[in-house]
Amino acid sequence: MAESPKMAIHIRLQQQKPIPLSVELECKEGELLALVGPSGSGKTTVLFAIAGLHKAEKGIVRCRGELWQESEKRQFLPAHQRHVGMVFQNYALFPHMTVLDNIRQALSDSPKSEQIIEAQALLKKVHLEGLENRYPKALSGGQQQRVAVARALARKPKVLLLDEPFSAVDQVTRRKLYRELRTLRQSLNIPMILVTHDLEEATLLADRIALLHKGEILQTGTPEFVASHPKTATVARLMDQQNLFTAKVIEHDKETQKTHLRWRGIALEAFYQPQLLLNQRACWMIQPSDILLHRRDKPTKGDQENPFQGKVVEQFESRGLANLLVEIDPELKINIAINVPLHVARRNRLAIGENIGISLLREGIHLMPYQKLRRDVL
Amino acid sequence: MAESPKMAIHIRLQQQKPIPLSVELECKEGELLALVGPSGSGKTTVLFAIAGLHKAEKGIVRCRGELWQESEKRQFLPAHQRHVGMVFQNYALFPHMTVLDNIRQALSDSPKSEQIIEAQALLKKVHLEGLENRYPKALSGGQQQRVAVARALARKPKVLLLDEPFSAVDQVTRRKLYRELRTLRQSLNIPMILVTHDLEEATLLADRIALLHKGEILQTGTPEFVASHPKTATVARLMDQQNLFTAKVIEHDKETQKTHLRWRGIALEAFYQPQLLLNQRACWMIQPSDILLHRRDKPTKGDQENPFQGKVVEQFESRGLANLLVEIDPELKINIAINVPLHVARRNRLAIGENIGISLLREGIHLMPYQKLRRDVL
Amino acid sequence: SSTFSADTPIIAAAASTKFALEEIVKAFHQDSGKNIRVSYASSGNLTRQIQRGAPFELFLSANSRYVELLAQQKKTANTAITYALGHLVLITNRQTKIALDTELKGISQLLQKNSLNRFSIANPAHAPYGIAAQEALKNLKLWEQIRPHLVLGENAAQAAQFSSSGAAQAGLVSYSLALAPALKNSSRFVVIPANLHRPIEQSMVLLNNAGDTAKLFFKYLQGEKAGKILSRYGYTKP
Amino acid sequence: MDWQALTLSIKLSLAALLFLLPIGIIFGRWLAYRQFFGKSLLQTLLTLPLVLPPTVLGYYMLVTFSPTSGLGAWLSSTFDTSLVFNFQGLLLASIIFNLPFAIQPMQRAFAAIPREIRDAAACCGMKPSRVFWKIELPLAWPGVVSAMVLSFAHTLGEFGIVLMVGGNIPGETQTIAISIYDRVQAFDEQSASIMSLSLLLFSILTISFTFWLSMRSEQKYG
Amino acid sequence: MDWQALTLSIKLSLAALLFLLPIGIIFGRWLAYRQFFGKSLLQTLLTLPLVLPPTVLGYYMLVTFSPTSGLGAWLSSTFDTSLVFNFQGLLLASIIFNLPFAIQPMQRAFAAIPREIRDAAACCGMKPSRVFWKIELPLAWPGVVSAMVLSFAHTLGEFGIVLMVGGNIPGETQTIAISIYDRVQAFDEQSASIMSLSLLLFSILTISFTFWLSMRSEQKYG
Ligand SMILES: Nc1ncnc2c1ncn2[C@@H]1O[C@H](COP(=O)(O)OP(=O)(O)OP(=O)(O)O)[C@@H](O)[C@H]1O
Ligand SMILES: Nc1ncnc2c1ncn2[C@@H]1O[C@H](COP(=O)(O)OP(=O)(O)OP(=O)(O)O)[C@@H](O)[C@H]1O
Ligand SMILES: [Mg+2]
Ligand SMILES: [Mg+2]
Repeated sequence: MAESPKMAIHIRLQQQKPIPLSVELECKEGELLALVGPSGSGKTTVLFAIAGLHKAEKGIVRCRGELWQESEKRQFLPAHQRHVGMVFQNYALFPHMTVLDNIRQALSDSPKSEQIIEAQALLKKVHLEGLENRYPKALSGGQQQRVAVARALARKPKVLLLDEPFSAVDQVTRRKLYRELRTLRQSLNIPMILVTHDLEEATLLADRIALLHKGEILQTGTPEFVASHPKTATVARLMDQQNLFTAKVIEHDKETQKTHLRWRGIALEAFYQPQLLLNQRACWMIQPSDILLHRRDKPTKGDQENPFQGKVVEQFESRGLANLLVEIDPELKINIAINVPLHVARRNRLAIGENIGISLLREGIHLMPYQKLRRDVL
Repeated sequence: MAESPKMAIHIRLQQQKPIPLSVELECKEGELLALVGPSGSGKTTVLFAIAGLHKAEKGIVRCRGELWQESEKRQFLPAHQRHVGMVFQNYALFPHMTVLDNIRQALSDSPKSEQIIEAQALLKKVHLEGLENRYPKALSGGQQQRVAVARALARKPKVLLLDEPFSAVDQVTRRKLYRELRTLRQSLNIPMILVTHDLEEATLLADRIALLHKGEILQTGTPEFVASHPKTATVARLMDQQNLFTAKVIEHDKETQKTHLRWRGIALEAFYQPQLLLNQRACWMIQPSDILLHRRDKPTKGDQENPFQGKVVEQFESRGLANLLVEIDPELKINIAINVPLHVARRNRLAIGENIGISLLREGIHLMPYQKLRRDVL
Repeated sequence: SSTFSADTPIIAAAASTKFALEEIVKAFHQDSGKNIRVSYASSGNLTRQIQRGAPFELFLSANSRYVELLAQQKKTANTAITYALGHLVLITNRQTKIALDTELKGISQLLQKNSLNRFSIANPAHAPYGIAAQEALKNLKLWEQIRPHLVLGENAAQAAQFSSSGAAQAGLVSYSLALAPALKNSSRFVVIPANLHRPIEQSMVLLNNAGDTAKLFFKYLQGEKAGKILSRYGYTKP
Repeated sequence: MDWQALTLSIKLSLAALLFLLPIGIIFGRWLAYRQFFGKSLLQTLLTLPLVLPPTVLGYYMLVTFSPTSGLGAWLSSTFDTSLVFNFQGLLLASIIFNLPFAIQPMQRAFAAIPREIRDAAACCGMKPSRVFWKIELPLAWPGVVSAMVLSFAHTLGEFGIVLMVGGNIPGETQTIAISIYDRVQAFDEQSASIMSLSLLLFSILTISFTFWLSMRSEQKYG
Repeated sequence: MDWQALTLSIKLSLAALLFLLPIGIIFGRWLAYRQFFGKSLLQTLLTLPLVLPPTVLGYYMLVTFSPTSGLGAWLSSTFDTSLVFNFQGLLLASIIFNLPFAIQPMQRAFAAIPREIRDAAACCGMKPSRVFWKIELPLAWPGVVSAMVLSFAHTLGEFGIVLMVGGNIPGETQTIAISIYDRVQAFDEQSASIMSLSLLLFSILTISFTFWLSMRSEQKYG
């Protein structure tokens, strides 16, 4: 991939020690890139390399035309000259300074008189008015984290690096912070890289996500696209897709725009995906939202697509949704996860043990190259 | 509230310093109580008081018949005699010990030979096999957090206190840990108190939640009940309810089991809630899942209940749901949040700017005593 | 201690007598087969230690005053004896260009020319050779002039270190020190006439717990052999 | 080379360490974790052994512990021991004048251990004694080593107080420092240099090995 | 009471602090953050001034800096100064024998600052010098104070090396420690006690005030 000059930040890292890393990332002005991946995949390490806190064996880091690192030229701009705003995973507040002074440290370019005003405006942004004169040890975890966010913003950065910046903040406050972040994006117009383990957060905030796994970027794209069209089953698993199975490709029918599968003896129809070889095994997945619940009273159009009968074996509610696990083959113990709005669940009197009909919408069945699936995938 | 002897753990705390606290909590054997509340509400402080790391001015802490604290009798059992398993919000691993030794410290009651086996079994439970001999500084944030969880479990505790134990763990691993926690609950049969800011996590894991705000418990109950039937508008707001408004109570009709409201000049029907005074103002809320989207092709039964026409002003997808903000009165800028499965949204071609019809289901309209609402409630 | 048998007495001796005494102790061992351990320190320190019950059996002081003090406090077993007299020398580093003479004329010339920088003596507040040096300087009418130039050693040895190292241009120290091999090579000196100061009496006295060996050594020190050794180290007979 | 004196010095230094280690750790830890009125004053009192010239301190010790004093007489009649002119006396003196170097760095080392780490240890069910051995002491160890090295070196080199309290008795209380001092006073510069060099060499070997060990364990997890 | 000597001692102690503070901080910080081959050895070398008896160390300094030595002659011809028998000499001696107490605790104090705090400071755009002044130094301050107190007390009390290098010249190089020593030697125990008590009192006042100040600022955020 040749680096395009329009990219506000471009990173290429290669190393073997202390952990293997092979990463290439780009982020445009005003773009928010979410770096997601399992715990220990190297997200923090990548951010550190961008900020200049970690020096990768081989690497190029370019930001808005400046060369921050180029290992071949032995160039390495130290962290304090890089103009990054960084929120550390463990906050890293200065323990001997009040909240206000913590923030003012990042404002040292402004004249003294403005520092306090700016710092207080930032504190307001992260909803911490009134805590100006507290020391970090007298703050709760979430309050500390928000001070860290305010401090990173105070830097007036050329790139904003956020390492799980909202992990300790409660949901209501978090929603407010999301809104602040969105406003900020428009006013700042800088590249932002957000590390998060919350795929919903990524979907909500990011233009693109990059999925990191064992030090390698597996896929980048819009959150919705990566979730619905993972390149591989590994990506699907890491994107927390629960309905992930293997099947055999039987036929590609160009006319009807369908690909036919055989899945544990059952015929399945997917949308036309001719890139997969005939008579070979493949992995396939479907998002719970692409599964239709048959209404008991009146069948709808979608009900004909890949219909299954099954029994609800698990059910829990969250956020107005009923999450169901439907056992469609008691012998093979094949379970499919679906979710429906609570009022629908109520109206259909869904409960554990009930028999229901579902349809796997053709458009939702996404095929991927074959790989062995771990047993523990739900 | 008289403490019942069946309760495995019973806590009553009263203090003014360093922060005001007025808390009464109970938790049964095998019960998982989620302590939720905004950042800085005192959740960690309450856990510390239970663990014996914080001594409240006045307080009683009883656990399985043992008196751990009774301030009037000047009784205070030190932390190491309390048999609590505690996951600290910032992990608090022993930096000079390997992962294995960190866990073994909590296993010191077992004979040496068994310690390693047990510790390794625990590491497997938290999906950290192979990291036995690492020192904490060579672990990522999420890995450290899982070591902390394993260490807390190793204690064979009489009560498990988890302070945001999964906040740094990615979603896929987290889901696995949820499953482990559920298995554990059955095998351990001890009271567990989980601090979390993730209401979904609380819903998923907890039997009951207790909502803490500024050091006071506002409401306890099952997660679903507290979310759908908050006692006050404050509780509703803290439970992240977005559709929260005020209206005037016009009529209680026992016969039809309806309560009639006037909301900004519009008539609303709610289910019968006669405890609210007639002709007085009240707060009301509705969960997004209790709002029906009118289908363009064929109207359904619910469509007659509190129908509104509006325009989609915001839309984002997450987890197979389309989250919409519908402006039903452009002049008053009244927005209502709803969410529908993605496939429904697609089929109805929902998009920003589209006009749609919605119905607020009568059963979902929950009334609460009047209080002034903050402007920033969405 | 393994190297010394139980009847090895410890005697206390002024540090300035170390050169001579080491040889006398060796000779005593050859003649009598008996061992002696010596604790060297300044006479004043030793006096204080004896006052506080130090296990010394014999005390060789560089000054008769301390011995008298101990006698008054009934710490002594017999009457003190002056076994030798010490002498002062004017000493300077070989590289320092100073005329040495018994009347310190060279020094006073330097004083007049204002080119004397530092002159070292032992501290006259407590060190015996310091007291003698002060008397000599007073008798030579140099005291007031030289005072601003004095550097004071804790004892005569330190005063000698000051001048022999060249840090001070010259100094008045004990004759016995000046005879030490190391000093002979690096320094020049002249002996100051004994009439310029009160005699520097090397006194000794047996202490209350003195045993046979100590008593024998007390006698030995007054003998001819010891006298010869003492005179070789710059002491004269009283 | 005065091997006897060197052996004695090493013996003395090690013996002093043996006492200073627990004293420093106990006091240091106590000062680190307890807040009380007059704490600054107490800390100050513990630095005072440095303020007086060693010989003078030694003199006052001599006055206090000599058999002619009340305390000394009581000691000698009760325990049949004396704290002057023997090894015990030297040891006591060495302990006293090293207190400031032992306690202060250890106090700082214990104070640097985060509160939450100790809390976590308590929640693991570790008794205070176990917390001390397994958590606090290992984490404070670099500071403890630093304090011990300073004390060790200082004991090797100190001679004023040792001379006064010990009485410079060959084989009993004559340390290598006194021996070197004596040689220098006697203008026996060759012996003095040989002894000084041997002492320095010995110190370099032992101390740098100690530092190296402590650094290695620190790097593993620091 | 020998006011002149006391004033001189205080002047000397403060002057020594003035030099030891930057030296200790620079070296201590450097040793704390840099890893290199031979670090243990270097640390050891820095403790060696403790190992030799002060008088002997003083003697070697005297020999090195006396005008008849090469270095001394060069100093006197080039800078028209000498480092024996004057205040500069005392100062140099005090600095040398205090190095171990100054550097080691400061090194430990700097080493105790978590890496991430310094990283965060760099990400705030603070230049290394600013990080030092605003972050590292304030966080290391309790350790620095501890080191300074030890050095201060030690300078007040030291007399062996000071006597040797300074030559006990009243008003110029006669410190209070030497003055007390002389009084004791002269059997003038009353004066010695009065001076000792004054010195102790002075030390208690200044040192405990220092500790109190440092403790107060620590409690605010510790
Ligand atoms: N010094 C080290 N030696 C060996 N491995 C290390 C070292 N430091 C970190 N690691 C490993 O490097 C990997 C990446 O760490 P990193 O902190 O970048 O992960 P992360 O993606 O941020 O994870 P998390 O989401 O849990 O914070 C982890 O598996 C960790 O165990
Ligand atoms: N020493 C102190 N002095 C004053 N206030 C303090 C002190 N320690 C904590 N607080 C305050 O006490 C409140 C409760 O803190 P606590 O850590 O219990 O909150 P929490 O509910 O756990 O929050 P979070 O979810 O952010 O972790 C916070 O508002 C905090 O600012
Ligand atoms: Mg991380
Ligand atoms: Mg908390």
